[in-house]
Amino acid sequence: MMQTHPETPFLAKLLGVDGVRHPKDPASAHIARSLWQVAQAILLFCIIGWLIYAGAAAMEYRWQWYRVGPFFYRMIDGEFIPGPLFKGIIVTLQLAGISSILSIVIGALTAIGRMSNSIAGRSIASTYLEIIRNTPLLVQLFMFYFVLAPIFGIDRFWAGVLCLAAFEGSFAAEIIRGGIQAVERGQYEAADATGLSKFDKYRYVIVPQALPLILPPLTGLLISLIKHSAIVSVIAVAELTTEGLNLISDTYMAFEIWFIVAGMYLVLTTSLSVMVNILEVKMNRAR
Amino acid sequence: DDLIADIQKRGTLKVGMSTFVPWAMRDKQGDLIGFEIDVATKLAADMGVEVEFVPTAWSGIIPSLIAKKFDVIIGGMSITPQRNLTVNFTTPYAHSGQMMAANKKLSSSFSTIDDYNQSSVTIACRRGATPCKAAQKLFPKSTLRQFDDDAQAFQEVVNGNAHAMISSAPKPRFWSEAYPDEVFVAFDGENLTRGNEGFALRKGDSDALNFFSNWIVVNSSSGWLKERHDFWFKNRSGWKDMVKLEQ
Amino acid sequence: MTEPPLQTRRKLTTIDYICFGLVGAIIAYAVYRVSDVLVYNWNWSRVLNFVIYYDEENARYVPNLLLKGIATTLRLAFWATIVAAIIGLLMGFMRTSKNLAMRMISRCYVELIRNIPPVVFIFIFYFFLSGQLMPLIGLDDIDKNGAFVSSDIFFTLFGDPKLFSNFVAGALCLALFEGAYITEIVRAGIQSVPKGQWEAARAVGLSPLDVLGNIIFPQAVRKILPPLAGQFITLIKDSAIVSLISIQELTFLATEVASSTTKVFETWIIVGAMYFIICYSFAALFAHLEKRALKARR
Amino acid sequence: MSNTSTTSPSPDANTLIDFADVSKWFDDFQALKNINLSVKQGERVVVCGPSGSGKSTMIRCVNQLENHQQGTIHVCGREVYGNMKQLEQVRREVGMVFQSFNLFPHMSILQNVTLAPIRNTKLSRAEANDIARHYLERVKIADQADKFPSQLSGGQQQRVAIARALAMKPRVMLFDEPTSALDPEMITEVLDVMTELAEDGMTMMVVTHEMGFAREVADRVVFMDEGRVEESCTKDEFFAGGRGERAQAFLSKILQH
Amino acid sequence: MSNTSTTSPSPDANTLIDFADVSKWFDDFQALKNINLSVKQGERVVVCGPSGSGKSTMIRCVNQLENHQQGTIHVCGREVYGNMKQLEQVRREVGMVFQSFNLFPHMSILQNVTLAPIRNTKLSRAEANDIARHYLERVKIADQADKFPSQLSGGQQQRVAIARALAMKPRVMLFDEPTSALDPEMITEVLDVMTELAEDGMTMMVVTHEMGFAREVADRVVFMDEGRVEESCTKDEFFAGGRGERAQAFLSKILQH
Ligand SMILES: Nc1ncnc2c1ncn2[C@@H]1O[C@H](COP(=O)(O)OP(=O)(O)OP(=O)(O)O)[C@@H](O)[C@H]1O
Ligand SMILES: Nc1ncnc2c1ncn2[C@@H]1O[C@H](COP(=O)(O)OP(=O)(O)OP(=O)(O)O)[C@@H](O)[C@H]1O
Ligand SMILES: [Mg+2]
Ligand SMILES: [Mg+2]
Repeated sequence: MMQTHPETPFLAKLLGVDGVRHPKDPASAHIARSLWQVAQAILLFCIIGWLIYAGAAAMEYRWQWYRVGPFFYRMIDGEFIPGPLFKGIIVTLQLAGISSILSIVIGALTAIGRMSNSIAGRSIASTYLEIIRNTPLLVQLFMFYFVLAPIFGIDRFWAGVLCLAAFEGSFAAEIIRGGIQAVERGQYEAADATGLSKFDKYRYVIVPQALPLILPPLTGLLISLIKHSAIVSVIAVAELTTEGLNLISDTYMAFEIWFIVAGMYLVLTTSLSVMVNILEVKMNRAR
Repeated sequence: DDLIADIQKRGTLKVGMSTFVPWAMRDKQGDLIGFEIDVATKLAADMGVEVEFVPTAWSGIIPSLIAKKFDVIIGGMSITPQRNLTVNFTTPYAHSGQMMAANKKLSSSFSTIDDYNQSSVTIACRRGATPCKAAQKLFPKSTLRQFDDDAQAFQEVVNGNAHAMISSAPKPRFWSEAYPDEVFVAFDGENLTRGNEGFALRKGDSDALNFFSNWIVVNSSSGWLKERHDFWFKNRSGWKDMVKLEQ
Repeated sequence: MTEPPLQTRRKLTTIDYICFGLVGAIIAYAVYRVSDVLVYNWNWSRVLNFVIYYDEENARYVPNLLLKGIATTLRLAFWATIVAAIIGLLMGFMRTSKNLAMRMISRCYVELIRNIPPVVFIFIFYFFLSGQLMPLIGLDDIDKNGAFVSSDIFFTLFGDPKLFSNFVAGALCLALFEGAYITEIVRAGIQSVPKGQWEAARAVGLSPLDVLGNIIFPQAVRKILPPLAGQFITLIKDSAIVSLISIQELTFLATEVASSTTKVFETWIIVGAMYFIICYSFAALFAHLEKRALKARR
Repeated sequence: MSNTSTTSPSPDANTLIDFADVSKWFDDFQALKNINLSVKQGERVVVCGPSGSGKSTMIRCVNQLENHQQGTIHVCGREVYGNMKQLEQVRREVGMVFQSFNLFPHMSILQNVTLAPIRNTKLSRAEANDIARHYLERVKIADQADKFPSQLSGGQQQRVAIARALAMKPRVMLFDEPTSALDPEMITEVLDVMTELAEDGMTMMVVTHEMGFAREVADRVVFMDEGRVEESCTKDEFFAGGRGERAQAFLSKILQH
Repeated sequence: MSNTSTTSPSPDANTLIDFADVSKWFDDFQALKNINLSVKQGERVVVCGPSGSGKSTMIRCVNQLENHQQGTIHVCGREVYGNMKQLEQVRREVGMVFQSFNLFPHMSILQNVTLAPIRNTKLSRAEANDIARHYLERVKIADQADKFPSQLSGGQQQRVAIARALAMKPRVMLFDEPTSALDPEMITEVLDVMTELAEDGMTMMVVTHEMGFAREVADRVVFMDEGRVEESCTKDEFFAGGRGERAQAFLSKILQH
């Protein structure tokens, strides 16, 4: 229950603090309470942070943060030379971009197959889904790379792309199917009753209503694709994690580099989530 | 802290290693065998403790050592100044060379180092291992592909996705024997470089370092290390039955 | 009352034949490539030997590395699910709490875990945190010859005592990771309880603890259990990722087998099939149980 | 009982809807039991009966929103059957109005009404707009043409639904409890439109409990119970009491309200 | 408008519920506007008014299912306030019955009724069972004690909800449209139970549109509109026509049904 009094302080609204306020509870006390709750949280994070720090200190690890700069980029004679991490994130983005488009295509085809009356469509789609769902991504990647790629002569990058697309495609299929089936039965019936052809029914009535339901989770899929793309480091595609691993094996600065890589992913994925959230809020408002 | 005392107190020596034919591998019962296994077993026996092997993925072996998952790495790790900044090394207990296996179709015409040193040539190796360093140094122009595992790198050569792969001897020779039509050992089996493999330890305990180094000195002058090395590396006849090779 | 007419069987149409034909063609092409273009000496027995092998001395079959790997995988998934469920329950309740600090903590936990690639998370947690944690709780120094530790029960539950601390670290890693997803399951379960139930419980003057324990939780559990079972299967799959930190589970041992034998194709096809069989049977089992529970409730 | 349905000869040209021995099952539950019924050109049939008696199922079989499994149904001389193309043809001659309106929420009122004419009969947008405006005027709602369904009241939405069905110039209109989702004040405005339609000679099949409406416009009243047509008589017979026990009991309950 | 509300002295012991200048907002929408109202021991107050006028909000403020933001509410002499312990105390003296029953679906009828006595007053299970059976008998449903809520009809469920509230032996009972989710046949059985309760002298505050019930048992009728108490007079005054225009209009609509 989110309730805010007209005079609920802006801060409390911003933080989403429960606006329940007793008559005798002046605005300042209310702010104080919100601040106290925030402070509690910050305190806890500080404790966790200190634990990590103490752990690191106890490990007698030699931190060498001063060495990380060139991993991103170097400036030589005013010229920008991208470092391995910079190159890595570009490859990660390429990987995620291409495979997200492919995964939507695969997902749409699978969804159509599953919803169709065709025996082949259903059986092929569900075989695909069962295989993807019941094996680990890592093992799928090994299968793609060591078994399928040599057989079909696919190179490493595309093996990675195809594996990711096949994996995420299974989720996309369920999202698309879910969206289409979430359209009320009455809409299908009304479209049928006016004698629309099957194509027109989907093109003008069902899909336009399903799209707003499908798009937000589909963008969520892109985020998880970025995360999962890290796994292709196992087959040496030169994306962010691979570059990180290579750097570690060069320099043995394991922890510095892991923290940086994790931070880069975090920035990428959280900024995307924030964008998705804004998009969703906007779409809800439009409705 | 005193590593040797800790080991004695615990009664086990924990050894980090990684599967790497014939340094360490699985026999047909799934047990570990290989040169390093022999070395570590004797080392533990001489210390009067049990040995415990911790098989570890190569890319995580140094972080694992630092995170105290085991006491020492006996994993065919070559001594390099770079690595030495992070960990301590003992005196070398083996001197492996690097060998190159090349794809017959792609590189049968190549005979010199320079032939391989072209940007159109792809060379595979195991990520983080010395061969990769060697390849970088020897073939700066060619494209380097790093894998988590030697077998993957080798399969690339068999499939013609890479011109050649570098690995520590004698693996390239063993593999080439299995695929005589596709792969050959480049430079007539000559070692490209000479490595120095030592045990790796966490920094900060010179007593342990001293103990392990001297253990190696003693065992190499007694000839035991060479005898074991030859058994595993010269050819496969001595241990073929253990792993049940059909060829 | 007349009987319903038999449903006419669906017929195969041209489209069906085209689809099946396409799939068949792809498979045929793959076979052609393997036999003619690709150079590879197939040797299934070499890898199958690592699943189960014939001990000639005792004249019996003995499970080998890969089967042991499955056992470890299942153990990992089992313990990690239990710990993750506890984490998820706590965090899930915190996530629905009125207290901002509580909500903030669980939100941060969930978002952090969900926005870092599993690979990266596992490396950081394992090497950085578990390196501190394990010695701290003294797991490294458990008495390996103690009565319980050397018993069969211990082995069944936790595997080889020598690898116990590693096992715990791996399981914790997974638990922390899956805990974020279970948190969301728990939150959805709690929020699925109608508002009226909270109100009715409060209106009869129950204390907050009684409201949660007697009214909300028992109702949420029914919504939580089925996805939790699904999460167990996900965990079996996700556990492959701890192979990267050398926990001796199926995928890690598979990489060892692959590099020992160089039989890469066979190894990964067999291991993929093993995972499939396990996950698929669990999925079927849970579906069956759920159906039975639904029937029983009626 | 045979699984293959016998093909009956098409009934005479004046009959727009013809059920011959139609049965339908939902899994093991038989919802329609040997229905025989025909609706002639210009006839207005009201269908009533207790809840679950199969009224909706029957009316939805006419344009095959539900598929029957036995017997034959002819609509406008064509047998309705699995063939998709033929079925689309039939559906364009049959307008249908649902209890819950089922307007397309993502389209404006005008778009709702013009969609079928444009897509089905390839009219130009301008022509379709003219037709749409005509029917919207007829249901007294032309001024709302550019709004969206969610901006209209229930009664207005139902009138749009009627206009949408009429825009295809159907030969028959089916109504499935068109007023039962409406607030009392709005019921009348929808019934008025329907009455006008009836007066213009439209063939109609109406499931409703509004006995006032039945009394006013129906030519025939069909009473269903447990999947059977129990009674099918002229309005006068029906209201004059020429009806069976069950219908009697049902009617007394309905009128008590 | 001031942020600090004045503390009024606790009203006399005979007054069980007392609203003094109570206001409540949902975000920017003011749902209650300076409510002043008190309910004496043994009094039966019926609250009516158009939808959205704040009836539910007001009655839910009594046991703080909604928190008010201005003014004070005293229940049984205690000011209801953020303090959880005190609030639980108050809630045990106030029984509440909801429109949608809100029985606990995972517990049997008996468990539903015994839960609060066992958890709150630490009665033994046997004692609690005795009490529960007594109240279940009182609402004429003792034979269903071992069933689950989903196995009962709406009217039966609502009677269980009443028994559940009574089992805490409350001093006041609050009812929020207890019959409006029920089918017509079941309304009477619930109203009968409520009437008996009123005749036994229970203090009651009832939101309902059942004017028959109000006429029979109410001591006072409160009419609300737009968050204000517009009218608060004795039943006789109210039904005799001693009421304002708005109440008049509302009543005529209600009674038309
Ligand atoms: N899709 C379905 N699946 C299974 N049973 C169904 C389905 N649709 C209807 N039924 C059953 O068929 C019977 C007839 O349903 P129908 O909707 O035709 O009744 P009705 O006369 O329209 O009732 P109402 O007045 O409540 O609308 C009912 O018993 C119903 O439960
Ligand atoms: N949780 C809430 N959040 C926001 N607004 C609310 C909430 N609950 C009620 N309201 C608003 O407060 C006003 C009063 O609501 P309330 O439920 O008290 O009316 P009511 O008189 O009980 O009406 P009804 O007869 O429909 O039950 C309404 O306008 C309603 O929209
Ligand atoms: Mg119906
Ligand atoms: Mg209300």
